[in-house]
Amino acid sequence: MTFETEASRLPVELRTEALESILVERNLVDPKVMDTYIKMYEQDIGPMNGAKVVAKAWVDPEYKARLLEDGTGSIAELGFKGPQGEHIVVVENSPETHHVIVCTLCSCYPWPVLGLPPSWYKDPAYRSRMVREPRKLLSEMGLELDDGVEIQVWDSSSEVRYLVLPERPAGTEDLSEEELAGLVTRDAMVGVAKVSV
Amino acid sequence: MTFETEASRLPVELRTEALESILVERNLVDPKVMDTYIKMYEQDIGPMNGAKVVAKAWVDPEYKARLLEDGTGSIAELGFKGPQGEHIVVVENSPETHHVIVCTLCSCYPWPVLGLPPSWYKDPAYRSRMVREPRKLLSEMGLELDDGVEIQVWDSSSEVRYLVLPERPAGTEDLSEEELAGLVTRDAMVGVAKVSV
Amino acid sequence: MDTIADMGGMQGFGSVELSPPFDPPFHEEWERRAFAMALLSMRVSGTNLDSFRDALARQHPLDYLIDGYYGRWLNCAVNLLTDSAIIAPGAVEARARRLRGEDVEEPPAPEPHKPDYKPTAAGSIRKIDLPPMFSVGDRVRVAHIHPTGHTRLPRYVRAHTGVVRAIRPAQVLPDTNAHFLGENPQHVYNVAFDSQDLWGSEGEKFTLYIDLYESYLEPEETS
Amino acid sequence: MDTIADMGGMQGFGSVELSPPFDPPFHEEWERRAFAMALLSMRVSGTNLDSFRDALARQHPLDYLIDGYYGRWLNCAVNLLTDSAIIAPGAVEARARRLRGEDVEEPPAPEPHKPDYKPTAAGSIRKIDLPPMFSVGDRVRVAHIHPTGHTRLPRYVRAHTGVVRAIRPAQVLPDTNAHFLGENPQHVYNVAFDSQDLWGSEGEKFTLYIDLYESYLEPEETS
Repeated sequence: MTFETEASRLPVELRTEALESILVERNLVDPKVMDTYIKMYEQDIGPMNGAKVVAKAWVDPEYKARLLEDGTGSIAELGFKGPQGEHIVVVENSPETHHVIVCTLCSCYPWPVLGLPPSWYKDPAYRSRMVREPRKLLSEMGLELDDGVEIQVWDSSSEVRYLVLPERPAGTEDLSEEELAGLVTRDAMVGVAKVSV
Repeated sequence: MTFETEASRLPVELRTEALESILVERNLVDPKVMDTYIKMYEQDIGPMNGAKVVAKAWVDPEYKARLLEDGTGSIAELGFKGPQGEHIVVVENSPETHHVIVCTLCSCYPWPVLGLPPSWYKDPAYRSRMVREPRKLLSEMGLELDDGVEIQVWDSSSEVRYLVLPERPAGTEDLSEEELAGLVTRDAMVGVAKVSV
Repeated sequence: MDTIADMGGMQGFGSVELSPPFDPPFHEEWERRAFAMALLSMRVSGTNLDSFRDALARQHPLDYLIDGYYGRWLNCAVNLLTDSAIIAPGAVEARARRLRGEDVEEPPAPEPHKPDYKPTAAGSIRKIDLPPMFSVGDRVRVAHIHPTGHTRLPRYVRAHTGVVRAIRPAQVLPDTNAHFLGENPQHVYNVAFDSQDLWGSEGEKFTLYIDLYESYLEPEETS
Repeated sequence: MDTIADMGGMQGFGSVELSPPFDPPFHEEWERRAFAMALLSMRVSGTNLDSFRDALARQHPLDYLIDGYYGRWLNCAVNLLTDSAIIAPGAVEARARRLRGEDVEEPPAPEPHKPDYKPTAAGSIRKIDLPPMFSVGDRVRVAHIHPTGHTRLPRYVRAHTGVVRAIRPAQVLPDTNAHFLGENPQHVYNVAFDSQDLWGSEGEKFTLYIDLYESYLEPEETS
């Protein structure tokens, strides 16, 4: 098959509608079940889950120790588990070491704590470059790391999923766990940003 | 840059027209020179050149020996030389050995003897598969080779260009050199077909 | 497989555009529908998550790139459903054309033939009795292989040597499970690579960690 | 570079459609114009054939695949002309929009800065005094490298061992010449590889011949 022109391609929206119309008409999928899945990942499962995990680790040293030892179990304590979270490993950023997560082969991502991945995580530029020139790419994405900081890149090639535990920013000593969770961003938990006040 | 939609792409025809309009308006290229190049490769340089080389090799054993020893020089004897023909190596098919030419990195091709490459030679499927599963690909392209035939694949990665000297078909003993040239196809000189009567 | 999906280290993709912090997971309605259908297509086609990733990777590279993430998922669902003969080849295109008013004939629904496959347990993690072949600290060489079928071994680590940093829970081997050739559960190792060993001494200095199935690894040659 | 242009062994591209025996070289008028302009763009931009191939390979993979062969040549010409500041970035798009009637502003023609480059002779073949490092029959190992710039060393032979079958005329090294870092002429070897060493013992059996520049090769390790 050669693609010398693009004019003959059917739009992806139309192909999607076509497949749904076939599957629903033959009772192979239930649109209500589809709606449930969609609602779950649009409303219930997202980076606010991971932010709660991070905030708890910041205020509770015992929880943090458990979290780094057994990510899956400690995250489940807060009620977060499910698809793409069978085994979650948490890696901790420090002034000396910066962790960042990628999936070069598809876009594996820790759904129970971060929801579905953002556009940039799925971008071929991110997938191809993060394992070859992370410092340059992070810089282009707005995160300048000191030359002395060691970068550790985690490629999610098996069913293990990764979550970055970002550094707690200075000046947050008086904030509650809930207020801290409000500071934690998705980007920081993937490792392409830091948490700031 | 992400390409989530194709709607915003400017058609390649229009971009081509745009570049020509800029370059001609600034006298950077001369449309008459462009026409000369186009005419040269549409009318003067093509597989009929290679066919003459092959036919001569079939009827003249001394020429054939020279051709296999010094492709470039022997081909130039017939007046064929120029871009993409700085050093041409001729490989000879036999009942035991079948040669086939590819360029995995772009679409390098021996222009002075074959002209510009056909669509299939430039097809990503041809470029990717010929160095991995040549027997299967040749079969899909209509050339079934006996299991005993050894396949030799030539990837054109330097400025060396290759031309296949196909087997002379049986039953052509009475044909003239010119008649023989009429039988020789482009596909046979790349190695994806045999010459037949 | 060596497909467009295996992008680690590939050059030419340009720069990444950051999305806003509260970027929603879906930007268009069809993306929602494609997402949910693709998830359900595994059950409908009688396949599994490894087949799903295989069906994602083996689409034509141009489809892979031009259709975007959820477009890829749609194409993946169509691959799985066609392979299990839940839908006929060309059925989606024919229906799409009818939806936009063209008078084309639709292929009849075929006789389904789902794979002869049943997982031994939910998920991908399994208990296995064999002890791990490698220990933390071992130097291991990644096999220089090109599986023709599905694999989770990216090209950029093949034929390189790294150090085992952790032993993960044993998991179903995607290479066989994707093709219903057995779960073949294996120990999985987190292996660290020196970036300059992977990409050359001119490149950036960092550590690359990746989880590799036991059959992808060999003991380092002692010379 | 490790780009989409390096396709040897990549899977997913489907089947090849044979064109008729007398298929013309061009199928549309724009292909003729793109072909001739791309050839001329080397002279206009003050570059060379190696820069040309580099400019072909480094376009976005989607552009590379969707625009077809002569579309790639057009994009390549635009890359070369933009790099030498013969045309401004975005000039072609702006002109294209004007041609179809949109009222967009065009960037002014920039001050050209062609590379500081002049070939020592026509073509790519050079005479060199140093004797070849390898002889016919030698076993050689292909370097396991990932040049960030242009190269004519495909990924699929890297880190493999082959046998020198012929010594070709010495040639300008594309890796440096493409970037105007010197012609660096080298001996070039035709090296034969066993297909099953390249792709695995399950694959087809054949011999792969490829011409490799001396600096891509190392003597086989003796262990």
